[in-house]
Amino acid sequence: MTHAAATVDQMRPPYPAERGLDVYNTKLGMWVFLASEVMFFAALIGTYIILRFGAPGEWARPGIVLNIKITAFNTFLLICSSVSMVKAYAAIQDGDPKKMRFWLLLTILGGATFVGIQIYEYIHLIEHGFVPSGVREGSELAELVAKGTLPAATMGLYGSTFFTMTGFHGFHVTCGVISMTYLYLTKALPGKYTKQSYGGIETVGLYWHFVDLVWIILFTIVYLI
Amino acid sequence: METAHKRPNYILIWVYLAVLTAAELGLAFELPISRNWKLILLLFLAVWKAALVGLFFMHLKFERWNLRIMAVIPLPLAVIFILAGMSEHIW
Amino acid sequence: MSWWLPLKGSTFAGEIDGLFIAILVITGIAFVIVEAGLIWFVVRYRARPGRKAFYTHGSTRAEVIWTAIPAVTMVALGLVSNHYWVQIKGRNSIPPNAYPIGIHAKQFEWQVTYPGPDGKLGTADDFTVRNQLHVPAGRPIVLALSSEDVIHSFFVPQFRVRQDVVPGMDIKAWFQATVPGTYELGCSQLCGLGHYRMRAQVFVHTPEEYDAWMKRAAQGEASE
Amino acid sequence: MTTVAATAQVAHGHHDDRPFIRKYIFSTDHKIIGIQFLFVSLFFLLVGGLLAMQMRWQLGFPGKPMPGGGILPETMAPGGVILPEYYIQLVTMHGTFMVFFAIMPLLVGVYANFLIPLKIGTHDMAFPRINMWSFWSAFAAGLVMLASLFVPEGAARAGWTMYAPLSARHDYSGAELGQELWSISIVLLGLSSILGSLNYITTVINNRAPGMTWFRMPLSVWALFITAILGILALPVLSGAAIMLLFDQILGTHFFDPPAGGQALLWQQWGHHMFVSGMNPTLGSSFMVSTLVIAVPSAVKTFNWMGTMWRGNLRFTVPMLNAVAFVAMFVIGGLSGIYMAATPVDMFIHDTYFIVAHLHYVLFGGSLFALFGAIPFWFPKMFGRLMSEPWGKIHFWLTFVFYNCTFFPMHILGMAGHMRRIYDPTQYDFLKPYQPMNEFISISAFLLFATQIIFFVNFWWSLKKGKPAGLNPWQDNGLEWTLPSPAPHGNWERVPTVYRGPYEFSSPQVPEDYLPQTRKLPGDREPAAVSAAH
Amino acid sequence: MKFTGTKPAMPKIDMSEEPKCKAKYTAAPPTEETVVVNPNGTLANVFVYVKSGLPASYKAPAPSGPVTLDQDGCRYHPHAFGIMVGQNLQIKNSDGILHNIKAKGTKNRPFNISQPTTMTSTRTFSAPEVMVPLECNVHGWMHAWLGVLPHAFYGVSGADGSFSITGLPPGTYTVEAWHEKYGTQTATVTVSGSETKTADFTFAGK
Repeated sequence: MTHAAATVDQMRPPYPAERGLDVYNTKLGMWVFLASEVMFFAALIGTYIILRFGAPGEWARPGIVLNIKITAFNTFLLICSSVSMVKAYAAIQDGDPKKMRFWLLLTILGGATFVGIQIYEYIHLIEHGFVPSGVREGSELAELVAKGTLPAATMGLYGSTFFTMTGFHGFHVTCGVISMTYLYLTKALPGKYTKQSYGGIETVGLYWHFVDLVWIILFTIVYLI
Repeated sequence: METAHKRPNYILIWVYLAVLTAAELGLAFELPISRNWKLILLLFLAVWKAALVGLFFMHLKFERWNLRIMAVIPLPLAVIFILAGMSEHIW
Repeated sequence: MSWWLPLKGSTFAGEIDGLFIAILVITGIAFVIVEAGLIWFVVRYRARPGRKAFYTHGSTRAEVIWTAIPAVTMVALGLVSNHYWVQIKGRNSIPPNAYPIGIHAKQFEWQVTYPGPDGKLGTADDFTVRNQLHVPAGRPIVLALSSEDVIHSFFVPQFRVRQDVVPGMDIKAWFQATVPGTYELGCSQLCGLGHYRMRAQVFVHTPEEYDAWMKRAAQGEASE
Repeated sequence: MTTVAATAQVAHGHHDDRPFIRKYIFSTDHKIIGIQFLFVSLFFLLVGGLLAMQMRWQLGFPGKPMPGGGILPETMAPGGVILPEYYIQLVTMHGTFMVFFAIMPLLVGVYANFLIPLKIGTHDMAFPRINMWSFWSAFAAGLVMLASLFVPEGAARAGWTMYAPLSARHDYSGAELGQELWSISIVLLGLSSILGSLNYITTVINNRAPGMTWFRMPLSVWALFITAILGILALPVLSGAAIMLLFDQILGTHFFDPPAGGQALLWQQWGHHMFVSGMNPTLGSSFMVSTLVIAVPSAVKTFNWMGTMWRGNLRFTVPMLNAVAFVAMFVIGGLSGIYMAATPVDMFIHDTYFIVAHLHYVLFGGSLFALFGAIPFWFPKMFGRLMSEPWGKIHFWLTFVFYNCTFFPMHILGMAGHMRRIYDPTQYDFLKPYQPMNEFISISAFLLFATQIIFFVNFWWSLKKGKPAGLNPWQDNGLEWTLPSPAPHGNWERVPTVYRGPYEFSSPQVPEDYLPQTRKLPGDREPAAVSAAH
Repeated sequence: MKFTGTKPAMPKIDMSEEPKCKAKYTAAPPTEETVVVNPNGTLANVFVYVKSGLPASYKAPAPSGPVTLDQDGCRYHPHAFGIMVGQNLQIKNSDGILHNIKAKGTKNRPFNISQPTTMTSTRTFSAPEVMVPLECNVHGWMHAWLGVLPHAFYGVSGADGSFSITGLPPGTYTVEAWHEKYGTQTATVTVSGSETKTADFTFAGK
C-alpha cells in the first residue's frame, strides 16, 4: 500500500505501525485518551452552561472581574506554541533534529509562560477577592457587589465554574510542559528522534494541540461571553 | 491507494488563528450588536478556530477515515450531553 | 404480614396496582417459560458418553422471533405506562380545584402548612404543623413541596405516591385519598443520620371531620 | 504493507529473570496485573460482605448489641449497638466497595487484563507500564476508601450514589474527612479505569494475532472492548462530577449548593430511574423508553444462552453450574427491572427493597455467579492448578439456596413499601409486621456469607495443593488454551495464527467436540498479513 | 436577673409524635423555652460570665468532673449552661428514643451525633466560644446553648433569677450576661479581697 504513496505523501510518511489500524500504538492510544479528555471537558463546560442557564439572575459581565487583555495575550501565546509544535514535528519529518529541538524548546517556553501568566492572573484575582467560593468578604470585589455592579446571586457560581474550568486547563498545560521537557531532555537532546522514529513528538504534539483547542473554546465562553 | 497530501502552510494557519482571535475580541467588546448575535458569532468563530487546529495541526484532514471516526465519535456525545442538561432548565 | 401490596388508599392506587399485576403476569409467564426451559435443557442435554453436541450456526428466524416478541411486549407496556404516567405526573394532570397543602422538608421533619379556613396558601391564616398531614378524603390534594437542605422524598405507600423534594426547586404533586384512616408518611431518600425517623402521621378524614379539625387547628390546637 | 516491527518484540518465553519486585509487585505483565486485581478485589468483596453483615444484623435485630460488635469504637457502635450514623456509613461503603472495588474490577480489571492479550493472541497490552499504573492507582483508591472507615467522624454517609447536596456539605452529612476521602478515592479510581480502558481499546484494535478478525474475536473480548469504549466516554464525566463534588467539599465551590444557585440534580444528570426526582415529566417518558429498550437485548441474550444449551452436551463442572445459575438469576433480575421501567409502578417501588432485590439479582446473581464460574475456569491458566470440584459444588449449591433466601423475600418487603437505607424498620407501624421476614433475610444472609468461607478456603488450598492442570483442561477453543498452565511471561514465543471463530464446538470436521482457533485444517487459508510478512 | 415588660407567651410543643415524651408532662403541656420568666418576675437561662479582666497569664486546668446534659422529655436539661475548655460534656439520653445532637459552633469543630436509645456520649470542646448552639434535628423544638470558657467564672440564672460566680481573684472585670432572645448586656465589677459583689441585669420584654 505504502510503497508508491510513501515517497509523495508528506502527511503520511512510513512509520512502523501495528497490524490493526495501521497506526502505531502510542498514537492510537493518544487519540483514545483525547476522546476521554473531550468528555471530561464536555462535563465541565456542560456544567458551566447548565449552571449559567439555570442561575438565579444575570451573570457578571465579561471584563469586570477578569483581565481580558492579559488573557488575550495568553491565548495568542498558546496559538504560537501550537504552531511551533507543529513546526518541530515537520522538522523531524524532514530529518532535521536541530531545527526540531529549536521549535520544541520554543514550544516549551511558550507553554511555561502561559502557565506563569495564569498563575499571575490567579494571584491577582484572589487579591481582588475573587475566589472559588465567590467573592471574599471585605475585598475590592465585595464593594462592587454591594454597589450592584456585580450580581450578588451568581458570583458563587461564577467563581466555582471559572476556577474549575481554567484551573483544569492550566493543569493540562502544565502536564504538557512537563512531558515536553522530559522528552526534550531524554530524547531530543541525545538525538534519539530521527526521520524514521519520531512517535513521541507526534503524540505529545497531538496532546498539545488538543490543549490549545480546548483553550480556544474556553477563552470564548469564559472570557468573552 | 489514497491521494497524496502536501504539507499545509502552518504559518498561514497561525495567521488565520491570530486574526480570528483579534476578530473575537473586537466582536465581544467593540461591536454594538445585540447579546444574542454576539453569542452566535463568537461561538461560530470559536468553532472555526478549533476546527483549524484539529484539521491542520492535529492532521485530522490527512488521516485515515477510521482514525478520524475515532476522533469525531465523542463530539456528538458531548453535544447531546450538554443539550440534555440544558433541556432540564428550559421547560 | 401481608404478601401483597398495601391498601389502596388513593384514586390512582387501583391503576398502579393494575399495571403491577399486568407486569406480574407477563414477567410470571416469561419467568416460568425461561426457567422451565433451563431446567429441561439441563436435564435433557446433560453430557452422556458417546454423544456429541448438535453442530449449528444458529437460526436467523429464531433470532427474529425472540427479538420481536419482547420488543412488541415492551412497546405495548411502555404505551400503557405512559398513559397512566401522564395522568399521575403529567404537567397538566393536577386538577384545577385541588386543595393546596404546603410541605417543607428538612432534616428530619415534615413541616406541613395548611391553607387555613380560606383554603388558599400564602395568606395570613396559614398555619404550620410538624409531622402531621391531615387531608380530606375524596378531594384532590395538591402538594407544594420544598426542601430546606438536602433531597428528601415524600412517600405514602397506601397512596402509591412518591415525590422527591429537591432543594432549590418548587415541585408540585397531587393525589386524592379515598379511605379515611391513619397512615404513615416516610422519607424514602437517604437524607442523613435521622433519615429512618423522618416520619409523619397521615390522617385521612371524612370531609366533615376535616372541617372540624381545620376549625380547631386554626385556633392552635392542631394535635390529635 | 507497512512493517510490523513494533509487534515483533521478542517474547521472553519461559526464562523470566526479572527480580521478584518487578515480577510480582510492580509488574508490567498483563497476567500478573490481572491476578493482582483478582486478589485485591476478592479482599474488597470480603470487606463489602462484612459491612453487609452488620447492616443485616441491625435490620434483623434492631437495636440489639451485635455479637462481636464490642470491638467497634464508641463512635460506631457503643456496646455493640450500631448507631444510625454508622449504619448509613455501612450502607454507603457496602455499595461503594461492592460496585467500585469488587464487582467492577472483578469483571473488568481481572478479566480484561488477563484475557484480552491471551484471547487475541499478543504478547502483552499495548502499554504495559500504563497498565501497571492503572492497577496501582486502583489500589491506592482502595486504600484511601478503606482508610476513610477509620477517620474520626467516620466514612462517607450519603449512599453510594452520593446524592448532593447531602454529600457536598459537612453540616448536612455530619462527616467531613470521610466524604472528602470518598471523592478522592473515586477520582483516583476513575483515572485508573480510564487508563485501563485506553489500554484495552488500543490493544484490541491494534494487536490482534494474524487471522483474528473482528468476527473471529471471542464474545468475552467483544464485551470487554465495548465496556472499555463506554468507559472511556462515561468515566471522564463521572470523574468530573466527583471532582466538582470534592471542590464543593474542600474549596467551598457551589456546584451542588442550591442556596448559592447550584443544582442539586446536577449530580443525577447521568442516572436512570429518576422519574420521581422532580424533573420534566416528558423527559421521564423518554427515559422510560430507553429503560424499556434495555429489556429487549437482555431478553435476546437470555434466549441466545438457552439456544446455546439447546441440543448441547452439558458437562456439569463447577464453572458450568455457576454459568447456568447465572442465566437463571439474571432472568429474575432482568424481569424485575421491567417493573422499574413502567414509570407509574416505579413511582411506587422506587427506593424500596424491591429495588434492593433487583439490584442484587443483577449485581450478585448477574455478576458473582458469573465470577464464581470464571474464577475456577481460568484458575488453571493463572496458577497452573485446578480448584477442587467437590468443594466447588458444595459452595455452589449452598450459595444458590441462601442467595435466593436472602434476596427473593426483599421483593415482598418492597411491595409492602419498605424503604431503602432505613436504620430501623420497626419505627414504622406498617413495617412492624414484616420484622420476621427481615429476620429470615438476615439469617439467610449470615449463612450466605458463611458459605463464602468455603470458596476462599478452596481458593487458597487449590493454589498450593490443587490438581495440576494440563494445557486445556476444559477442552475449550480459545487461544489461551494453547499455552502452558500457568501461561508464561510474554505468552507466546511467536504469536499464533488464527483460522476460525472461537465457538466451533462439535464441528463435523473433527472427531473431537472442540476445535481450537489455532488448529489448521486442510483447506484453511493463511491470513493475508502472515503470508505477506513471512 | 430582672425581667420587665410583657412576658411573651411561649408556644406549646405538640409532642404527640413521641408518646414517651408526651407522657412525661402530666401537669401542664410542654412549651418552648426561649424566654422563661420565673414566678418572682426574674428571667431564667441567662448565661453570665467574666468576659475580660483576667490577667493574660491566667490559666485554669479543666476540672475532672463532667458537665451533664440530659435529654429528658424531649427537652434539654439544662437549657443554657457553661463548660470549660477540655472539660467532658456528658450527653445523656434518658428518653430512649432517637435524639441527635448537633453542635454548630464556629470556633469549635462542629459535631452531629445520634443516640438511638438510652445511652451516654462524651464530647469535649477545644476553644472558648460563647455560645455554641446545640439542637436536635429529630425534634425541631429542642435547643440548648453552651458557653465554652477557659476559666470557671460563669453562672446561669436559675429558677429564682440569681446566679453566682465564685473565686474570682481581686481585679476589675467586665461581666457579660447573655440571653438567647434579648442579647447581651455588660457590667463592670471590681473585686478586692474576699468580698461578695452584686451585679444586676435587667432585660426588657418587647
